Amino acid sequence: MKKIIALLIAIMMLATLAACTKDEGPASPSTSASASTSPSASDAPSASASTPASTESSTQASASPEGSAPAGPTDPSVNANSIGFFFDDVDPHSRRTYDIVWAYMRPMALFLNIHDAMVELEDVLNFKLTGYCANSDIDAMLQNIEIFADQGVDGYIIVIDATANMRIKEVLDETGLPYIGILNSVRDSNGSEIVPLIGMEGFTIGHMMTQWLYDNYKKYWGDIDTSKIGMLNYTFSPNIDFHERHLGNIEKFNELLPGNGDLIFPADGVSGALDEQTGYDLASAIFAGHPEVEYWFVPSCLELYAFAASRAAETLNMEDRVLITTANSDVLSAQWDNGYDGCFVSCIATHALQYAAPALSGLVSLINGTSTFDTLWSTIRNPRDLYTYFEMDVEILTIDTYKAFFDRVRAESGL
Amino acid sequence: MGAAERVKNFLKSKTFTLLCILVAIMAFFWYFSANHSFLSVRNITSILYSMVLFILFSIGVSLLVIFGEFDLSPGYVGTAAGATLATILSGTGIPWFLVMLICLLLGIVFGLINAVLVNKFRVQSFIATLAVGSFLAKGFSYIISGGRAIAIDHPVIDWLASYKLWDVVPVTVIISVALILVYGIVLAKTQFGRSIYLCGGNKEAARLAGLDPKKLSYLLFANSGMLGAMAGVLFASRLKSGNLDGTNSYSFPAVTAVIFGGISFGGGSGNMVGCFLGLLIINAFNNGLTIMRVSPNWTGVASGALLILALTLDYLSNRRVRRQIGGKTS
Amino acid sequence: MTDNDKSGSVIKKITGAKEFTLVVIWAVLVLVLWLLNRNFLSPGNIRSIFNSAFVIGILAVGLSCLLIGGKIDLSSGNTGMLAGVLISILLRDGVHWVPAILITLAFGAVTGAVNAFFVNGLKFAPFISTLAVSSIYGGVALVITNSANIPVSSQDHDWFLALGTKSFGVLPVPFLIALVLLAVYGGVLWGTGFGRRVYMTGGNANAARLAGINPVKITSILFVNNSVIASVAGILFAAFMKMGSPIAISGSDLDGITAAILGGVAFTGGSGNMFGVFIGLMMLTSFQNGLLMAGLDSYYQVVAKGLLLIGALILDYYRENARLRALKAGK
Amino acid sequence: MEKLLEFKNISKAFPGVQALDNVSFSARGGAVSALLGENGAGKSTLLKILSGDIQPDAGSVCIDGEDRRFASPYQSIKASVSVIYQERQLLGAMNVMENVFLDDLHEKFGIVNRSELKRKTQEIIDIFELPVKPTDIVGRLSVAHQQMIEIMKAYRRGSDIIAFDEPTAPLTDKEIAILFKLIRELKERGKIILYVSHRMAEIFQITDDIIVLKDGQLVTTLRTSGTNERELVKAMVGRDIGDTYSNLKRNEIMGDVLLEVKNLETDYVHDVSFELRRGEVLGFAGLVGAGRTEVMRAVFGADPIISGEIKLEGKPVRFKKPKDAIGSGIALCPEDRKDQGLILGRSIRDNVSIPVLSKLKRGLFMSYRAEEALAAEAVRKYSIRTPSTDKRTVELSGGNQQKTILGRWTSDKMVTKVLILDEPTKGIDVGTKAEVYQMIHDFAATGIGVIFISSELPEVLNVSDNIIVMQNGRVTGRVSRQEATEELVVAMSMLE
Repeated sequence: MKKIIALLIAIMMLATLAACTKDEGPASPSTSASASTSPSASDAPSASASTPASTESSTQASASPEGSAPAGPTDPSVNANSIGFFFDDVDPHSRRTYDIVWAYMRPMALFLNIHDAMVELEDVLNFKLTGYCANSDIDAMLQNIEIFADQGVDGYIIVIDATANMRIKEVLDETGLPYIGILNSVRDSNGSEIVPLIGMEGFTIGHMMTQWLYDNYKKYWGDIDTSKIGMLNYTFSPNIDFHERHLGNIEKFNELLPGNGDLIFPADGVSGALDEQTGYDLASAIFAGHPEVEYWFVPSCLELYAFAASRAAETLNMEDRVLITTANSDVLSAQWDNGYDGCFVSCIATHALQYAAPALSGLVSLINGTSTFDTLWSTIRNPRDLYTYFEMDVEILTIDTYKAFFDRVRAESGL
Repeated sequence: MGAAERVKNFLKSKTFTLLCILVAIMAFFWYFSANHSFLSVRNITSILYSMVLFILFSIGVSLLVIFGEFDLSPGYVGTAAGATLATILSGTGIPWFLVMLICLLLGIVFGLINAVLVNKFRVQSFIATLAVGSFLAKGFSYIISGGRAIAIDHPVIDWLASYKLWDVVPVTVIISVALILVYGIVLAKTQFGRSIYLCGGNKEAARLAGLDPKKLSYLLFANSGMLGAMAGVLFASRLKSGNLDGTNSYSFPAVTAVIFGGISFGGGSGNMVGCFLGLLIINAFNNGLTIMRVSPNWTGVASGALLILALTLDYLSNRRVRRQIGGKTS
Repeated sequence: MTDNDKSGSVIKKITGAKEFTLVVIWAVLVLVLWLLNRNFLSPGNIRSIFNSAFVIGILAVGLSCLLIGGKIDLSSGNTGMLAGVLISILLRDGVHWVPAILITLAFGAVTGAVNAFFVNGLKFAPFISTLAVSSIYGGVALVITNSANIPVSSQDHDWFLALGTKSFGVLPVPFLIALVLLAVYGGVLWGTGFGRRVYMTGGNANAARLAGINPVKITSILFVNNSVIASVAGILFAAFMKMGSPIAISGSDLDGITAAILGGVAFTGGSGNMFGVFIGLMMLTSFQNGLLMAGLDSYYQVVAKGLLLIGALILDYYRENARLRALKAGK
Repeated sequence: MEKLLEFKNISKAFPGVQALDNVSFSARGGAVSALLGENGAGKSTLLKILSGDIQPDAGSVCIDGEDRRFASPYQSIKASVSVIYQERQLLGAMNVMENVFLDDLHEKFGIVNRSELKRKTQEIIDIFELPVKPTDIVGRLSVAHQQMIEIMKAYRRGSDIIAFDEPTAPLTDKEIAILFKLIRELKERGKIILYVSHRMAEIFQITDDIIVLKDGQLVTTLRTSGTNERELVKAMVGRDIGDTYSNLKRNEIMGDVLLEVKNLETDYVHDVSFELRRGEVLGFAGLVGAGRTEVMRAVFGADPIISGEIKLEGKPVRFKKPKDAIGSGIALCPEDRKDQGLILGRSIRDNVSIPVLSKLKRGLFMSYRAEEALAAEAVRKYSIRTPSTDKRTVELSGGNQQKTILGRWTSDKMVTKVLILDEPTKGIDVGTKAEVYQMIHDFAATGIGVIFISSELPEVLNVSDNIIVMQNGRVTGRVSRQEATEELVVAMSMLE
């Protein structure tokens, strides 16, 4: 009897394996010859919950960009040589469908949202997207970059992990295919950006977060003795990108509140993991451990830690003495939609489309040869950089400004 | 034994079933992959290339499982060795081969800590190696590198990582395949290998018959640590940096390969050929998933399913043995 | 026995007990950490220690029963995580919180049954087959949530969220539930026939068979029980964090095992009790919290936690060794 | 109504040996029946059948005339039968009352009634007069107290049939007196009591009738009052020595002293001294648990030595581990073949070649041909019944397993000076036993010193040149083959 059950298990295993090859997930229908059966039961419920903001408020795709924001790189479509972009009246469907790979290191909400945003743009720019996650195994990523090249993909949009960026760039160059970096900058020894990249400089994020807290604390706390303001400064030191935000916070904090140097408390998640439990343990221990700090700035480098810190403040009923902000708006926007209005007051808004739209348009123009690494976005290039670091124009959102921002970005992306 | 008898044995043997699975997977992915590129030369080499690190981990773990013990620490030890390589190479002027030696010694030290916990303090090898790996080795890699991934740029290290013989077959593939061949032969043919099987079967009987299980245990744990460190060094030299996630996640697939290779948990059975085939199956499968553009969320489910399949095969082949010994091994 | 003899023996009974040494070690630890930072024992910090402890504590309850029965389950972390994700999805799709909890607990029971079948039915090695289940659940969670967190809205689920966020003075509700589970299971293991049979199964399997106990039945129940309790941990964490997340508490089962071993649960089965596990839990969480508060460099915290677990394992060896030496001396 | 236990035509065979051959006897209630016989006479097999551990090949067990077949120990317990084995089945981590009331914890709605349990256990403790409390952890008690707790378990069940297997071995005199008082009390209550023991004094002190077994067959049933020690020993051992030993070609040439052991002291044995000459067969007689195995394990380096001196060929030696002893030419065939002798999962070839692996190499690798030759030679020499040397030892009979081990220690590549055989003929058919005896003397003839441990008296007396008798870890007598009589040796091994 057990023998039968064992065979059943083996068959069931093969069935799941076959199922997961059939189920392409968010990627477009597989080019395989076999007719793809109905998506397996495990297909995620249709409405991907990650960006409710974008689905609810999708206004009609406005052709002309309202120039509400001041001219300059804030509006992704207003760009001197945005060749091959939505508005250069070249019909993308006149050419073959490009095969583009979106590769990233860890299954994080931001990367998945970028994936969904790109899928929405698939028919706008006529390309097929494949998502690849290396599950923090860089060696596997190097392998698969080559494998995809062999498979005849046309280009990569890739998060180049900071810990091995030189090697990854080398492998990308070997494939000879065009690629655009997201989030992590790749700089040579004298600090010049050597990969066309869309993202936010770690240090600028740090400066921006702490500056915002400094400019807005009066709205929440009124006129208080600034010598009592301390800072809980999260980091996950093995990740250079998070760590640069942590250092940026410290630089700006010392600049704005020179006397409070000894009220800065680092909270390194390396002793735990990139999850809420570690965030909570760090925050609750440091909040409870240092009552001498009456008011807390918490410019968090990671949104999960930021939300955990807000829970810690709630449980220690210190909400009225803590102000939290972070980079990326996925967690907070979702919580705002669900009625959250605590001391986690603001976040640097990054709608996935702000990454997806310029990255795709840039890559498409690179693939069809209308632009090269050198000419792409040359007008907004920092003189010391080899290629353009497309510094995303970001805003800090609060509970009452975030909806409007998301609608505007969707409109500009031609959706 | 006549040739017919030998063939009949081969058909019933575990290796044959593994070959069938391998062929099934190859055919499945060949058929479904775009323009049948699954079996292209480049793809085969990239499968072998991705196996290099797993081979090193699996050799160490297989010897221990045949010996009747277990090791979950090699992945973490690899990361520690990579971080040490990066730190020492960039900081001090120590020549590269000495640095390599230090990293391998580091692996041996972690292996010996495992051995002391298992032999002297009777700690079960699974929990001991998990504690040494996921805490001590991980903590060590952070401390030695100060939490930063230090870059490596050293001509010899680069050559080791990227040099391709007749610019098709990477030198690391040759090293790893050579290693698994050597260990396979040592295991199957030499006195050292035979005593691993014997102790795996019954340690007390082996001790009373003139073998020395205690010494062997220290040796095998140290060997597993050394191979883990070697893999870590290779990993770091490939990435040209002492990455701190490193090979932490490599212990799991190595265990799956060991079980696939027919190395059963009671100790005393299984061989390197099975282990190599197991690795081939896992890596071909993962490679196939990538080529089929399967969404990344499914890799976790797939690797877990593969391990269950391996355990089921192990169960089916063990049922026959277990009935004979009167349920002794259960 | 005369009176003073009686009181003398009671004191001797307490001091002789294994748990007494645990309490002393814990007290010393708390004292040292208090000296490092006076606010260690402030009410706020105590509540935050409890909030950091309830997930590990609940997981440790299920895991200790299994360890005492002679088995192990490495899938409880991811089972809990998936339970948290499941309940958040159910709530988001409008299911009332009581049936949602019941469905999630049923999911836990099914997981336990699958584990029991693999270990008892097909004779897989427990830690490997549960490791496989854990990896599968990790993948499934990513597929279901597409790696995004699923918030639980506070407008229409305030009852459910109260479960995670309310607290009575210094005792948060989730930790209270952990204490209740520790007490209930402590009572079951100590006082009921089933509990004693769990010890017998773990301690000496053929002596148990002689007493007509069916080890397969007992361990299967323990596996189902462990996965259900893991789901409770997941549900409470989702309530506490007001969202389900595909990476939450997946590493907490190793901490649960560490707490159990610190509390004197033998890895070889057959000994240990829930009071010891409670002390082990408090030791582990106050150790982590105290080190954080004292500002120890986080890299050394990773090593410190490792030394704590290895120290507990070595302590377990000497405790077991002392028992055997006493036995031999008595010959 | 008087209880009656009948064994009718019970037969049971194990691979290679007929443990019980058509044994029939009955035991009535209100009486203590002793089961007497040498080791291997079939006493423990009978008890295992009564307890349901094993099932008989033929015949049946009848209680009060009703034929009962026990598929498992639990069923026999439920049929009010309690068998107390020598190896105790206790739960070390749990306390006394839980061990005594193992399968009946007085649960009300699942809750254990601890006060009730404590009260009842205390009652039994008082009857047994044990200085122990119901809540003491059993693991921390002395072996004597643990044995009493094992007996308390049977007493508490109030089983109608209680069988004791060598119960007094670990007990002190005070505890033995208490035990006998209890047995008499059980007798008055009409229980059937089976009592297995080697201690003549006890048999005459407590039992009513005696059933004597030999080689799996019933010899006679006697009334205790109607017989005496001498008659019993004769019945027990007196058998036609017949030709088993007469045509044994003995080795007569004795060399110089090969192995000398002076005042050996270990955890289990005290002040043991003996000498072994080249070509001598030195027998070790005594009861199970007399410490003979422990002496040899100490000499062999398997167990640590507290003090004492060992000389091999005149040179003092101290072996830290068996590997060193084997290197110096000492070989040990352990008593427990399955757990300590063979690696069951491996083939005959693998098991034979273990100690001499280094000598079977061609260059770096093991030479298959050399191993095959060695194993084939052992199979031929000891006529092991097997289709090929590749057969796994788990599939061999008891006799063939023993021959495989002998083959290992006396293979051509082994340089054996001292060969220690621990119960080599245990569980082997009579035919093969004769072969083993001849082999022993063939080894001796080659100049090897053989130490021959056996609990079967006729074997030791007739095969050995000299005999050393041990009891409770001490040497209680030395006698040469000529002077030795079974009565003398039995006396030395049993009586204080």
